[in-house]
Amino acid sequence: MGSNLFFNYFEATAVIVFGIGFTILFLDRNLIKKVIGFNFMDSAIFLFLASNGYISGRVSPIFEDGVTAAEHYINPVPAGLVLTGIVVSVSVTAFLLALVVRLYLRYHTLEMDEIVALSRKEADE
Amino acid sequence: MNLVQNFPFFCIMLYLAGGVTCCVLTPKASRAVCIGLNLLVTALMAAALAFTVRSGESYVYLMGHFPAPWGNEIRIGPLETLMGTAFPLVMTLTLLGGMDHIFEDVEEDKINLYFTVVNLLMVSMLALVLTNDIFTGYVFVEINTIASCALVMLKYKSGKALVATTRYLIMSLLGSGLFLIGIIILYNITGHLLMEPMREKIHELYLSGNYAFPLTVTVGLFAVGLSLKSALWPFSAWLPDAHASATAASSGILSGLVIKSYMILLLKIFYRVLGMEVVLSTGVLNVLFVFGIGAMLFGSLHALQERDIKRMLAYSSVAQAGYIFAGFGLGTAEGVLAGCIQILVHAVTKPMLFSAAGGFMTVSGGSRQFSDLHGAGRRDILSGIAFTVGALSMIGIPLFAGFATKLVLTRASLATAGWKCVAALSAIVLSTVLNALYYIPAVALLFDKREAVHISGVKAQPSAVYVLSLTVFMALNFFVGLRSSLLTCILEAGLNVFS
Amino acid sequence: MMTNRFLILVPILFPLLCGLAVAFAPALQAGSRRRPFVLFSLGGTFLSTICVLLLLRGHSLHLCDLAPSIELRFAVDEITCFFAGLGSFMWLMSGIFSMEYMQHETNHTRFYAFFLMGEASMLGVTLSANYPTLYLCFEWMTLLTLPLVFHIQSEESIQAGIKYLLYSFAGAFAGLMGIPFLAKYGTTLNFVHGGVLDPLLTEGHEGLLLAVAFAAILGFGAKTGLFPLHAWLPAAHPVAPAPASALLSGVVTKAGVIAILRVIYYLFGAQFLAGTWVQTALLTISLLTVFMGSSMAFRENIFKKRLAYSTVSQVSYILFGIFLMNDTALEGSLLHVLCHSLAKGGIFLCAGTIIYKTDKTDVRQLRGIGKEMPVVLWCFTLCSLALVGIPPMSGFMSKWYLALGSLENGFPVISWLGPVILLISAILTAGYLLPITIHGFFPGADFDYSTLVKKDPTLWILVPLLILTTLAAFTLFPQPFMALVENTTEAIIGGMLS
Amino acid sequence: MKLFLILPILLPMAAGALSAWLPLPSPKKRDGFIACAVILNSLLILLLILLKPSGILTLLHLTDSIVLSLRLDGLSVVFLGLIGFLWPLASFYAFEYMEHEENLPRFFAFYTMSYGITAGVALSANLITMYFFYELLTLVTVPLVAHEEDHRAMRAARKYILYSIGGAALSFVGIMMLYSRAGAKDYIFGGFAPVGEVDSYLLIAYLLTFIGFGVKAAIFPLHGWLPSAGVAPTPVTALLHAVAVVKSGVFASIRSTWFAFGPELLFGTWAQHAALFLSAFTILFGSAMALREQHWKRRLAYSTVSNLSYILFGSCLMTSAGLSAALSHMLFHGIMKITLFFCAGTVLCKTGREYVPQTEGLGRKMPLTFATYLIAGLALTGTPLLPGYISKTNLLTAAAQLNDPYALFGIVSLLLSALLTAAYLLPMSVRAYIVPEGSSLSFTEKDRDPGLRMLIPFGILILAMVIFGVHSGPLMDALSTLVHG
Repeated sequence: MGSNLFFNYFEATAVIVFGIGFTILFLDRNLIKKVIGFNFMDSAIFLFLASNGYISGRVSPIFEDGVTAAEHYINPVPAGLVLTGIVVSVSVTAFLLALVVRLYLRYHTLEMDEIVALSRKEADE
Repeated sequence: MNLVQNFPFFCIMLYLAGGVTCCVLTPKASRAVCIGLNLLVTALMAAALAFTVRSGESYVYLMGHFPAPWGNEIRIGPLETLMGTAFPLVMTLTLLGGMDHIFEDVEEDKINLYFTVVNLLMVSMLALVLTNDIFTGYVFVEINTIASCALVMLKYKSGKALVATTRYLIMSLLGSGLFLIGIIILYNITGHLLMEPMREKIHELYLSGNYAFPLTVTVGLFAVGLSLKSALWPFSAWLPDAHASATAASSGILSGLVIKSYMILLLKIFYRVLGMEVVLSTGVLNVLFVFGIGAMLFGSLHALQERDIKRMLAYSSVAQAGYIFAGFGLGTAEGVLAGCIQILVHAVTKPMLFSAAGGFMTVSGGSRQFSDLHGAGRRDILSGIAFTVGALSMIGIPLFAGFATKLVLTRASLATAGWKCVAALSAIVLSTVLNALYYIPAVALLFDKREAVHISGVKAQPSAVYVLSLTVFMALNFFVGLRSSLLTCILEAGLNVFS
Repeated sequence: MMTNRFLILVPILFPLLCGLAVAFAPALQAGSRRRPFVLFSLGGTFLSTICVLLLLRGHSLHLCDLAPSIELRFAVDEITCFFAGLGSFMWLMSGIFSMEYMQHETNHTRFYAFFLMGEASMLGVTLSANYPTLYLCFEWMTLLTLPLVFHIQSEESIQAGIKYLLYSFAGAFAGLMGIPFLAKYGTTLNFVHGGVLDPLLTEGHEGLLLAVAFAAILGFGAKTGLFPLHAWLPAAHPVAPAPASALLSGVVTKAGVIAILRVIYYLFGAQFLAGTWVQTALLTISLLTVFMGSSMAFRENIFKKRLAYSTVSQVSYILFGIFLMNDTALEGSLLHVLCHSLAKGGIFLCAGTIIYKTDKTDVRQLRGIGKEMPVVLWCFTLCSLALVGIPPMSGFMSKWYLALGSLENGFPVISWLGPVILLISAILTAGYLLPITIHGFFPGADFDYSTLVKKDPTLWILVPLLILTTLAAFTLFPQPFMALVENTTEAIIGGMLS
Repeated sequence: MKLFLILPILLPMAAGALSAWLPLPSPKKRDGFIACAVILNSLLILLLILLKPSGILTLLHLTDSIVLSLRLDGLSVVFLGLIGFLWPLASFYAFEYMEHEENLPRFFAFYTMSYGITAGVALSANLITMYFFYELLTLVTVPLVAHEEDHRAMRAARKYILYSIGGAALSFVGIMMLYSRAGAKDYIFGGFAPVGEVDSYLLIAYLLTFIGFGVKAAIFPLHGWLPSAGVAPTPVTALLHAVAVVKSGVFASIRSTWFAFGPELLFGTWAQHAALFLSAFTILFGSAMALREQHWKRRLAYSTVSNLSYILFGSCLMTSAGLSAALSHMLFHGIMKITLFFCAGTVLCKTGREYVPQTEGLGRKMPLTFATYLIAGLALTGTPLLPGYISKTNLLTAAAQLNDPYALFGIVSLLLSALLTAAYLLPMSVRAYIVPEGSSLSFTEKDRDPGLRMLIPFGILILAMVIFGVHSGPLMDALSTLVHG
């Protein structure tokens, strides 16, 4: 089980970083930390994805000196996927930060528990 | 390749175009565009449905003529087109039902953004139902998340909506994160993103036995990720706040349609990508089944204690989601059929209940507490009747839509032997009683003579649109209740050719 | 021939219609017109019963079907002759007595209406020829005699009435237990000489049928004050007005006896029950009741309660004879039926007169009553002698036959224990009846005769008393009665246990 | 011809709905409208019974095999006849009784609609249709139970919902279990379940349906709702809880025993023993509780609990004699119990007296009412010449046929319960008429006999009782022919 950890260390680091990001997003009470956690998670996934496409001994898929044979370059598809992934995670982070700003303007705190308590008190009046 | 076959593709493109144009139009114009678009898509998808039902098999539709594995595909079968027709139809009716509330709750200059978000939501839902490529599925899952969070947030000056949206967004992101890493691991193993080739690869791996552990992990990731997004019971903490604090139309859309699209995606992954025998071997279905039964009971128990009508309906959505997952969890074809029928039944009933609740709020001074809603059914008689019809269908009284699910789910659970059958039957009996215990007193309270003192005498003047939407909803409800045999055979045909 | 078969119904319908007339006809509300009408109807019933018994003996009438399996059937057979005549005669006597007695009572209409209808139901019991009809008349007898019990409308009498109702219903429902099982294991529900059980069907089910027979007999025993269901009798009889309590003790208890006779000899059959645990159990219970009744009476000081307890023990004499199931014992018990009806009727009427005239209900207050009402107390004494069993009076003859029957039977213990208990209870009877006479006639030295006032009652009371007392001594000229008793016994049990 | 079958269902439903929304000027007009609708429907039912149209009228295909359809066969004639005969009487009674109550349009609307739905239960041709009408009956009768809308009524209504919906859900599961094994067939006399070897799957299904329908027939553990539903106005308790609702529970149970599962499958099995024991125990339990209960209407409600189990016991004997006895008791009990409830209701509505001790001496002031009560009490106790005796003897004879220990227990409990019935009905009548001399009883001038509109139903009911008591031959023959299909 542990033996093949040594040569696919990309995937291993990716999963570990994913775990860290996931727990921060899930458990941390501070909103900004949650956003940071989310970005941890996404970047880990993109690392995992990008490392999928790498074939050792080949160059990045940018045409150089007219060589068009596919064997010369690494597999470009995962890289394409990473691009879409990054687009998605950037837009979500923007949305999340917008929400955090609106909450801060209203409740002047970033702690999720306080915000929930304040909103409930506000609803009672 | 006659013309009808590319209608689904047209619909997706139409919605995208609609979404873009709406954000520059005036509120009235964007409303007209959105409603018109939805009706048009319903018609197109109905034509596609007629075609696929007549031909009886599902065809693959290449987008941009790039062959696999580069190009992108969508796959259209009877089940997908049926869902495709139902979703826009219900969307139109919910929007019409909640139109007055939209124009009240959302700020003046933001209304056209509301309709933009609605169009984006429809794009993502249609894509999720139709897509044959798993990564495209992920992209549209994300679009769906953002759009639905925006729907909840667009409530004028309501702190609670903001908090609910944040919590909803965070939980959804967790779900989609798990879903994404699941896709990546699968891509890592099989090297494909289109569903059919992945299927052969996984089948070989399953037979050869290697990569067994990663396969189980991926199945677990998909199941947890998507059930988290579709508010299955242990992960449903975010649903009541989100659905209750949104405007009437949004909560109808959210609980009626949005959580359903994720379930269909999960079903597609189980059927088309992993294949049923792999899923059964990992035993994840039993976990889903237990969570489904838990949802049916605890959802209703929470609803029993609620004193706020919209939160009660939200908890009832959690319970009804439990029916669907219990259906899927049975593991047999008939169980999945029961789940699909419940998807349609709940899509038809819950938005009607939320619009009626909206109607009650207008005649009760905007309050959602039951103590103020005494006699609201009397003051706004149409919503009263609609609410009663919805409540009876939720309980599962014959002639109403809910009975169809109860019938098929009981038959499905009887087919499975052992503890699953006993658990399912007792859960059905218990949840029927629990539903009756909180819906019928609610109806009785709504028709109660003694009204709260400061509200009595306010007679409702519902707008023509509202009356139209509720009547069509009720007619749809009775149609599903009476002609459920028609729906069942379409869904059966769809499921046969689904994988 | 068709018409006279319907004549069987006359003894039932005639008093019923008269009772309804008394209750509803406006003309009869006035006392002056009601008394002759009642006398006329009682006399008419007695005569019609005697004619029917003589003319239509052996005929039967299938009146109608309440339901496919339940039919109403009436017939005149040996038991009807014996009991119907006695019953209607006793009803006539106490009717005459009540003319005078009812002066100091109120709402006479209700009393006489139910008085007459009660007689109709009693005659119905005697005339019934199958199990459902017997049950019908039995149940309606309870309902129609109930108003007689709580006539004086005191709280105690109402409770006694309700107790009487519930005990009788309990007994009747236990009796009803027999119908379904006989419908299954018997050939028919009609009374057939020697029993209706079909030997083939009852092959493996003796235990069940014995239990059912035992329950039925105990059920019908409720009316006769047999041990388990006897508690209502000492409560109900004293509160009733004298004519009613005379009938309740004298005749209504005999209806219970008729039912038990039918169940044993005409439904389950004597051979089926003889020698089984049912017979031993019933014998022990009847002996227990005999002894318990007379000991309770011995201790009781209220005059009518004492007489009620005495009824409980005397009727169990009769049941003891029936349960022995041989001809001499049966002859003895039928004799005792005659003796007890007449004597106990007479005693209750005397007691009624004493209470009517002097309002003294406690036995100890009756010192010197003999001086005030000599004739009444003489009748009381003679009837008591009959009950105790002193030779010239009828009691002796019946107890003699009972003792003989018991010894003949050869049961291990009961055959000798029976006569011993009968003897002890006879002594106890003397113990609670004769002191009244002694204190009545010899009040003792310190009694001041000056306060004495002659209180002799009018003829209305004296005539029935005298008739009953003379009849109670029928063993002086036994021939007609003994002939009647012998051929009744022969008809019931003849050729069965020989 | 078959089309007529739908009429007795639609007519009262339409009439009920219309009467609530039609702007009828005066209550008198509305009473007239309801009265003629109900009488018309009863005549229609009479016509249907006489013509006996054969054939099945399918209303709707729920799924390919499950169909909602109507049919008139022997058993439905009995039940239809009962409700057809009693509903007009109850409606007349309700007109007088409900005079001083409020929101009457709603009351009479639901009251008449339940007439149609009960006819639906009677006419249904298979288990699912009956289940459908069965659920609707619960929904229509909930507003009647909660009529007074005070705290007590609402609690009783909630209890009623809980029990009925729970019971219906249980029986639904049972039905589906049967359908999964025997296919969704219509009723056939003798049942359509595959007989073969005794398999416990079908027996469990039968027990589920028996307990499910038993809830409405107030079987022992699930009878709680019936006494507490006594808070409803008397026409409701009289008609629904003495005749329509509970009888539909019993009717459904007979249907499922005799026309779906079939006696051959169930005879001698542990399912039959369980059913016999449950019903026999309820017979005893109901009467015992009735004896203990001091509130008049709750006492009658407990008596209904016990008498319903007479019918269930008869039908569970699984012999044709047992079934005809059960049907005869169903009819006779309907008539007897509705009279008792009417008397209780009249006293309550006229004098406001609810408790049994308060009725002492009232017989003098309301002679006719209490005379009717006495006769109905005697009938229920089973005194001969009245119908109670006939059905009780039939039940006993049928039970004696099978030498089965549970049947024996049933016989003993039947007799004991008869005694208890005497104990809780007859002393009341005695104490109503006979009052001890010195007791001080206060009577207002209101305590007097009710108006003619109540006395006519009394008269008709007593007449029916006496006729059935004395001459029930033809009826019993008709029942036994019905029993054989």
